[in-house]
Amino acid sequence: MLYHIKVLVFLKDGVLDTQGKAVLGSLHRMNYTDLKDIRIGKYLQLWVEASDEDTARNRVKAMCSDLLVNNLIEDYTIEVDELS
Amino acid sequence: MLYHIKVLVFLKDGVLDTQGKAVLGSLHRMNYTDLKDIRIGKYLQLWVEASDEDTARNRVKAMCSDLLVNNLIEDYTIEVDELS
Amino acid sequence: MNYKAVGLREEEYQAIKELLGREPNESELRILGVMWSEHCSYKSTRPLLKMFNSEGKYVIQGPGENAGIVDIGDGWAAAFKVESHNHPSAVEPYQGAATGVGGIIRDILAVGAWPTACLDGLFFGKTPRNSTLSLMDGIVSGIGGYGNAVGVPTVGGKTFFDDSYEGNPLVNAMCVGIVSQEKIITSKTAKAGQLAVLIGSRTGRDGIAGAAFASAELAEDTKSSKPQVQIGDPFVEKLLIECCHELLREKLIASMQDMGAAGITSSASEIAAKSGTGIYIYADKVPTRDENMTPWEIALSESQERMLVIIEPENYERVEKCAQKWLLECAPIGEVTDDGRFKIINNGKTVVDLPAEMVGGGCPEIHWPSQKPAYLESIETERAYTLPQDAFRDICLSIISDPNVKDKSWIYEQYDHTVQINTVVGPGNPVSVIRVKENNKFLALTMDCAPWSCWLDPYNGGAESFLKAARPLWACGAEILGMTDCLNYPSPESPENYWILTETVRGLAQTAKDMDCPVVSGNVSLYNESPGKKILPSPLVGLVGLLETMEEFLPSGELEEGDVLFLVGPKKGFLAGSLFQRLLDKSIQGKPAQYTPTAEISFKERALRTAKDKCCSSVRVIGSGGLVTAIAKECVFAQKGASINLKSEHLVPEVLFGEGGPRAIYSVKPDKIAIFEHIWQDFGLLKIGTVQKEKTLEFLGLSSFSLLEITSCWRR
Amino acid sequence: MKACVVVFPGSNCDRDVIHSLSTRVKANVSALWYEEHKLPQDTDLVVLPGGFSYGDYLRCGAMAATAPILNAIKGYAEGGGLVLGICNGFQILTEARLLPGALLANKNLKFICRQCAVRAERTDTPFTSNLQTGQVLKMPIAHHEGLYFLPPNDLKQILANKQVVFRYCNNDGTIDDKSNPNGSVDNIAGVINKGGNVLGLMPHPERASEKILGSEDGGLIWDSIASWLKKGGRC
Ligand SMILES: Nc1ncnc2c1ncn2[C@@H]1O[C@H](COP(=O)(O)OP(=O)(O)O)[C@@H](O)[C@H]1O
Ligand SMILES: [Mg+2]
Repeated sequence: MLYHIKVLVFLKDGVLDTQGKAVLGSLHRMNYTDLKDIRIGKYLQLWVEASDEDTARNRVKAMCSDLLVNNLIEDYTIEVDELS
Repeated sequence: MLYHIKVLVFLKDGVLDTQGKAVLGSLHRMNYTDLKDIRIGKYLQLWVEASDEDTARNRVKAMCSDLLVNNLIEDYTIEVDELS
Repeated sequence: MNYKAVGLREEEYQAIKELLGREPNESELRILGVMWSEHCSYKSTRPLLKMFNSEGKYVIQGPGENAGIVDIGDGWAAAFKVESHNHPSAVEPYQGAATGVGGIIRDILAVGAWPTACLDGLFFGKTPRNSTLSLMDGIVSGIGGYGNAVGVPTVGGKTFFDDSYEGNPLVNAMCVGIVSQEKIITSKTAKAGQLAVLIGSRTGRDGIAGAAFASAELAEDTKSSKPQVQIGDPFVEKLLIECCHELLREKLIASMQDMGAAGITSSASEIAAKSGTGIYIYADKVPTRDENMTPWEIALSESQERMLVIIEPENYERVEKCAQKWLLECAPIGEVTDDGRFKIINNGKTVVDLPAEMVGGGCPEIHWPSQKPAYLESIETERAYTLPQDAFRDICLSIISDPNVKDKSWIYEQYDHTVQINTVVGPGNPVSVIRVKENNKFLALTMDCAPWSCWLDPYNGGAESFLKAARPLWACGAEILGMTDCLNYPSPESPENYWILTETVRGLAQTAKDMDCPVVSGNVSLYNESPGKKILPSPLVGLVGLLETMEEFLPSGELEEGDVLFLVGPKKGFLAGSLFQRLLDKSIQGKPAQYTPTAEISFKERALRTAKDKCCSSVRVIGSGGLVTAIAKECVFAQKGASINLKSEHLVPEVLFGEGGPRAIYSVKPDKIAIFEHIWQDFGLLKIGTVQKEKTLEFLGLSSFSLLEITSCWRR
Repeated sequence: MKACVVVFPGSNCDRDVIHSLSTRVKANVSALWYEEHKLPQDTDLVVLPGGFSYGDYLRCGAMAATAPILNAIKGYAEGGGLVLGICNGFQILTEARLLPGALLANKNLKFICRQCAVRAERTDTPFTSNLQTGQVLKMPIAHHEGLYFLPPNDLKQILANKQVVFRYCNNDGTIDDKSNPNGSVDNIAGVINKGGNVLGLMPHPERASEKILGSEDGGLIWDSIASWLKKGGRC
């Protein structure tokens, strides 16, 4: 079965978001003052072959901790769609 | 009202995802051969003050076209959560 | 709160109580715990650092300030310093290395200089394990990621591979800045009544007690013991440089400090202690990023990209306007007083009240027990080596492809080394040269270290560490102005380690002094060890030399067809600790190069004359891998062949692969041989061959290599 | 020649360009702050320098492209004024849609700083008027996002319009994969707008305008602009 898995990676609380800070400043300069805050993270889409959803999810978790996510400064959430 | 808005930015079809390709290669080398493909995009979280959800959504759309997304190479989706 | 929990020793706690005449409160204890850590107080090494001579005719400012400063003529000066970021880089390679670069650049900025060039000293494990590779990758990208964005070129460095650095990588960053002598800023010039202003980023919970962390051995599970990782923002650093220089041009700065280890506490207390004043910090006025930070967290946070600027109160509005222009936070967070106290006041309540002197300078020195290690007795003699004729080829190629010798362009091509358009000789060469636009002179820079020599023979290894960095400068024709160093060692608490530390520093200090080179700045990093593994003694030396014009510069890697190749210096080098020995034997034994002051001084004088007399096309000092490697590198860079014809008595490993001592190869123009021989007579001079058109490097009687073969071994 | 060099927060080649223009062609060069709304009168050339405007966060050049001065530059360009974007400046011009395409991360995903060779594909532009067609220039590159990309149909268009001004090449001028440092489509190193007055390029001419820096080839671009202006050229 092919699963489509979305991983949202974001900075842990308290970790300086250098990008977000600069973008917030620019948007404010462009008069988007209704924007109160912005945080910038990563959006990963994975297509994984697995026997069932749980396996797919666990494989992606392993990939996250092995490579995709730096657990010193980042956290993530996973969402799984079944495809075929 | 404060709205929490998630924007997922991803590369358009046909745009080379160099980073995704490199990560795919690394994960394959690490024996994650069940991973068929991976695409890397951006996950933006915005907190916007607005009178209602539609306004919030439209403001974020404007920010996307003014700055956050380059429509030559990127597409995006929006999701809105009401906060308070 | 127990004193042990903040890393203080019993006697230190007693000293605190005595100095204060009372028990410190919790905030005070936390602050003293950080400020009296090894990283901030140099308590183990202060007695050793006294061995360094810091005086000389070019010295404008020696150790003690943010950077050392030397005279480069015409009213201009060069400020420079090297600093370690070893522990943070072991935990989070990219950010650790990046913030290391950011920190040293702010040190240069703090003396009022414009950051002009960086160099980086990297020490990695040698076996290409995945963990080492990703660590290397992260560290190199971090250095580039930061330096490139800030716009300071990284023009050179040193990379050393040995498995003792596996898990204990070293990241030493050096920065050189240019400053007008009249405009040097010091931390001694604050006066009561002036305002302390914080400019830069907001303060968060980053790296709180990071300095204390850097003063301990890495625990098994480094990740759990680490403080919140500091994230570097090179964009803000660039704005900070521009903003501070604008304030300097407008003469608004009375005194300045960068915020490095221990943040506001160290920068504020240092200014007060050095200026002989007091300073009050109002914690509630510090712009914070995180909610509910306690006063001691604010005082100790190591959030990056912040400067403490001391100004006249009436200038505040102008300062604030300038900060706003550069998109920076700006807040008046304190005032300079005349009572000698370092106070932290939060919402009107005094939470810390200590003598300013005591915070930075009060920690008693520790005199660790010292004992000559037993291993030194058993390794004095080495086995005799004969040249294995049939293996000569393989040995040469293995040495040339050893990571210590191999091309480092995969590292330095990730660094912007041409921004600021001053890089005349960039990375890849034994010395890097930058132009000083301000006075049309040139600075020649090197960085080096001899860890294996230090391990085999600490005193002479310390000497060799200096000389490895110095000889290429002399050979290129530069006069050395001053030195900075980073002493990277394992725990000083082992008597053997402490003995080695002492002896290497003694060798280093004596040599620098003999060679007329003042030590103007430096840094110490101890506790570079993890369970079961400690680093080799690694005193990294960074040197700054002056060239009046590029006319006097003798390059490397510029062989000309028809040139005659000469070896100068002792015919034999040393095999102890050499790459040859490390390749052939599992055990490293014997005596490495023995420091001979007269020979080095003689080498220096002759080398400088050789460059001035323009009788050569190229020079290369013999380093790692010995004579064969030096010749091979010359050929690869020049893309020229050479025919080497040595007498059979010279076809021995000591001549071909020996390292250390004042030895160099010169490529002499055929019509200038007489001049050259005159300069080097009575020093040791041997004609070894000629440069040829054919793209082969042949060692007559041994073997021949095509240039292509050597190049492909050497390149990655 | 009266030139101005725009300074954005995070620009770091502004001083280099000023130094290079004023020493090589004795231009009267001033720095122009990004918050300004108009250009100085009688400006002959606007340069967007290299660097990391806004830290190169989000996308290189994206935030700078929204700066007030860009409106003035757009108007200036529409009137035929000469605009040159170098490295980050090139990225800014594409983000501002003054030039086609986008600059993506280098193929090897690493920052690359090294001497490069580029071939002049056109000599009928103000920026290349002193060059010979096919002439090879040596200039350093220093970027992390230099892979020039545009969708296939747009690529056809700019090729048909002859908008490619520089291509990465070998020292002898041949163009192949080996000489492409960053994976740019078609080895493209520099493109010009349809009007022929707005040029963007990744290599740094200001870093190759003095003998002491190892190449003077970049100076030929400054020379070209100066002589084109002297001849009273218009776009
Ligand atoms: N970490 C580094 N950063 C920048 N440049 C480096 C680094 N390591 C080595 N280099 C450069 O690579 C070149 C080769 O260094 P090295 O192997 O010590 O050989 P050499 O004996 O020729 O100096 C030198 O120019 C040095 O400046
Ligand atoms: Mg070296």
